[in-house]
Amino acid sequence: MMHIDRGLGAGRRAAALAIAVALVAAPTALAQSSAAEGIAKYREALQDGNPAELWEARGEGLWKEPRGPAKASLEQCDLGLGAGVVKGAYAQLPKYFADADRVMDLETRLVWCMVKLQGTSDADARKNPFGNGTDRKSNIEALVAYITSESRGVKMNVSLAHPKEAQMYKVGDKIFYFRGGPHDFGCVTCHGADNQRIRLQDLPNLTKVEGAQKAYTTWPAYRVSQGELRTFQWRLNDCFRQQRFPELEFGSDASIALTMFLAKNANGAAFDAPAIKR
Amino acid sequence: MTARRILFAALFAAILVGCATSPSDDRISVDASTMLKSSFKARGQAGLDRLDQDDTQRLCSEAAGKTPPREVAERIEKQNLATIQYPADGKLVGDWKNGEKIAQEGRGKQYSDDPAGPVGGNCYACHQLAPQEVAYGTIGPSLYRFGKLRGYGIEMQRYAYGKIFNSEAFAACSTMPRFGHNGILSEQQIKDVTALLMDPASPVNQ
Amino acid sequence: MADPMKIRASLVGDTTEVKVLMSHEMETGQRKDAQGVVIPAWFIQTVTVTHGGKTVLAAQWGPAVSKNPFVSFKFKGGAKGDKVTIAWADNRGDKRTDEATIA
Amino acid sequence: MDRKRRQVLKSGGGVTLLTLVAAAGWLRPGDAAAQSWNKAAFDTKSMADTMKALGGGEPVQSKDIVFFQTPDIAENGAVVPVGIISNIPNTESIAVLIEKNPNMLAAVFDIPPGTEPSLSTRVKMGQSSNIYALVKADGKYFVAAKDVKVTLGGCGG
Repeated sequence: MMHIDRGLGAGRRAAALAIAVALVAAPTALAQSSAAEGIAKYREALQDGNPAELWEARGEGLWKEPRGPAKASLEQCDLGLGAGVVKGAYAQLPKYFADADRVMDLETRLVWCMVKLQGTSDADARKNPFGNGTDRKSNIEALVAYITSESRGVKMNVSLAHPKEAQMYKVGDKIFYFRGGPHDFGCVTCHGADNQRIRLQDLPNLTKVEGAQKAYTTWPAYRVSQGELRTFQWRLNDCFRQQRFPELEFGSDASIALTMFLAKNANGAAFDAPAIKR
Repeated sequence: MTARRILFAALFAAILVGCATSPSDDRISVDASTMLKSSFKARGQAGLDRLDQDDTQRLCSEAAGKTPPREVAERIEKQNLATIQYPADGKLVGDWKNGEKIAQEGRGKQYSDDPAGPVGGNCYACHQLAPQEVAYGTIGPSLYRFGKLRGYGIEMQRYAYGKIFNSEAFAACSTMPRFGHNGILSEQQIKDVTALLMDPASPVNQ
Repeated sequence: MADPMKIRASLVGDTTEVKVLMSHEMETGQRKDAQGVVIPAWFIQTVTVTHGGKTVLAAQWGPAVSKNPFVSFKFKGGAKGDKVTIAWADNRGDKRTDEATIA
Repeated sequence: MDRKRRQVLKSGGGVTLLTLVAAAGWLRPGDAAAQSWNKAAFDTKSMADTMKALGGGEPVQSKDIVFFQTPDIAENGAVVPVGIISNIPNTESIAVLIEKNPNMLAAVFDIPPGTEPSLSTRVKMGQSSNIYALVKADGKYFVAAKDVKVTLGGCGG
C-alpha cells in the first residue's frame, strides 16, 4: 500500500501564496479536456521511460549468470521453442511440456528450469514470486520482465492442440465464472461487460476477444502505485485478494488455467509488454 | 497386426482423444472445483471454506455471466427473499453521514484486511451516489437522487433496505454482494446506507 | 549494492539525447510501515552527467523525485562512440557510476 | 553574479529564499566531483515565505518557461511526469518545486553551456497542487506554474 504524503501539506495553503500562484499559473487545459482525456495524456507521458527496463536488465543478467548449487545458467532452459530460445517464447505460453507432463505458464516453467538446471530446491525457487522494495527483490519478476520483453511485437499464438492444453482452457473458462466468498464475487463480476469501471479505473471485458487482447498483452507491467514490476501471476493473485477469496498459490493449476483461458483469447494480438500502469 | 486390430486400435484411440478433448460440462465443473481447492491457501481471515458455494453461487456460476433460465431465477429470488431480516425496531433509515462513510470504505473481508478493522460497503466502487464524489464506478446503476426520484415512502425504504441486505432476492445473479445475508455489514450499517439513499437530507437526494 | 542504471544516449543531428533510469527506493521519510514505524528517508541527493571530462548536467534532488527516477535531457557536442558517464550519490553514502556509448 | 545574489538575499531576508536561491546558484559545472547537497534548501517548507521574501517581482513570472509532457491530471501522485523548457537566454539552472508537498523543493538541475535548457523527470505529489518551474538565467530568477490534479482512484484495498 502506498502512503504517499497525502494530506500532509493540506494545512499550508497560505493566502499570500494563493495570490502569487493565481498570477503565475498558466491557464490550465483542464477546463477544456475531460478527465478521461487528461488521464490518457498522463498515461502517454509515462511511456517515455518505463522503469520496467531496470527489471529487464536485471533479468537478463540472472538468465545468463551461472547460479544455484549446479552453478548453471538458465540459458539451456526450454521455454517451449527449444532450449535457450527466448525470442517470442512468451507469446505461445502457457503450453504443455512433455518433460514435466504438465501445462505450464512462464513462471512455473522458470521454477522448473531453476530446479532441473540449477539444482535449486522447488521451495527456494518459488519462495519470492512478488518483490517488495530493495530488500526483497524477486528474481522471478526480473526474469519474467526480460523474457516477456523478448516477445514485444510478436503475435499471441497459444495452442490448444494437446488434450491437456484444451482441458486447461476449459477449466480456466469455468473458473472465470466461478462466484464465491462473502461477496459472491468472481472474475466475471468486474470483467464480464463492456465499458464498465470500478471507481475511475476502466475494466476490460475479458469475455470478448478485444478485451482479452488488450489486457493480456499489457502484462507484466511496472505498477506506478507500487514502484514494482508485476507479473500476470501477481495480477491474478491480487484480483482474488480483492474478490475476498483465500490466497491464490503461485504457479497453482488454477492460476495456469486462468492464464491459459486469457492468453488463448488474446491470440492474434501483438504482445506489448512490459507496460507501465497506474 | 491384422487390419481389424488396427481399425480397432484406431477406434479406441479416437475414443480416448474424444474423451480427453470433450468431457461433459458437468465434468469440467467438477474439475474446476477440485482444481480451485488445491490452488488456494487459507490466509488471514480468508479460509478455504470461502470456496464452498451455496446454492445461489453455484447456480449463478453455471449461468456463466448470463441471466439464468426463468425457473432457476425464480428459485434463487425466492430462496434469498426468505433470508431478509428487517430490523426488530421497525426503523429502516439511519444516519446518512455514516452511510456516506460506509459507501466510501473499500476495506473489509480481504485477507489483507485487519479482521478487527473497518468493513465498508464500497458502494462508490460500482455506483454513482452523492454528486460530490466524482470517482464512482459504473458496474451498478447510478443511485443519484434515489429517493427523490422514487419517493421516500415505507415501501421504498423496505426495498432499499432489502436490496442491500440481499440483492439476489430482487434480481437473480446480480453482481451486487448480499451485504446482510453474508454478514458483511451490520444491521446499523445497512440502516445508515439506506439513509444515504432515502433520507431527503442526504446529498444523494439534492 | 544498487542495480546498474539503464542509460540511452543517442545522437540526433548535432544533439545527444540522454535518457536514464535509476534503480532507487527514493523513500521520503514520511511513510510508515505496517507497525506504524516511520521508514527512514533514503534518496539520491546528487547526480552528475559527464561527457569528455566536462559536466553536461548536474542535479540535486530531494525525496520528492519519484521512485526509480527517470531523467531525459539533451546536450551538444557528442559524437557516436563517445562515452557518457552518470554518477549518483544518496543520503546513506551509497554511490553508483555507469556509462553508456552514444549511438 | 555574487553581488546580485547578495542583493536578492538582503532585500528578501527570508531564510527560505536564501536557501532556495543558493541551491539554484551553487551548482557549477566543473565542481561536480565535490558536489554537495544543500540541506537547507530541501528543508524549505513554505512557499508563502519564499514568495514574500522574493517580493519586488523576484522571481519574474515568465511565459518563456514552458511545461511539456506534464499532465493536467495525474492518475497517481507517486509518479507525475514533468518536462520543462526554458526559452530564456543564458539559462543556468532549472528547479522543480511542488507547492503543497511537505518539502517544496523537489529537484535542481544545473544547465552548463552546451546543454539544452530542457529536461524531463518525474516527481511525487501528495495532492493536487501547482508545480513551479524556477529558472535562473543571467543571475536572475524566473518562474512559471502549472496546476496538476492528482486523482487517487482504485478499489479500496
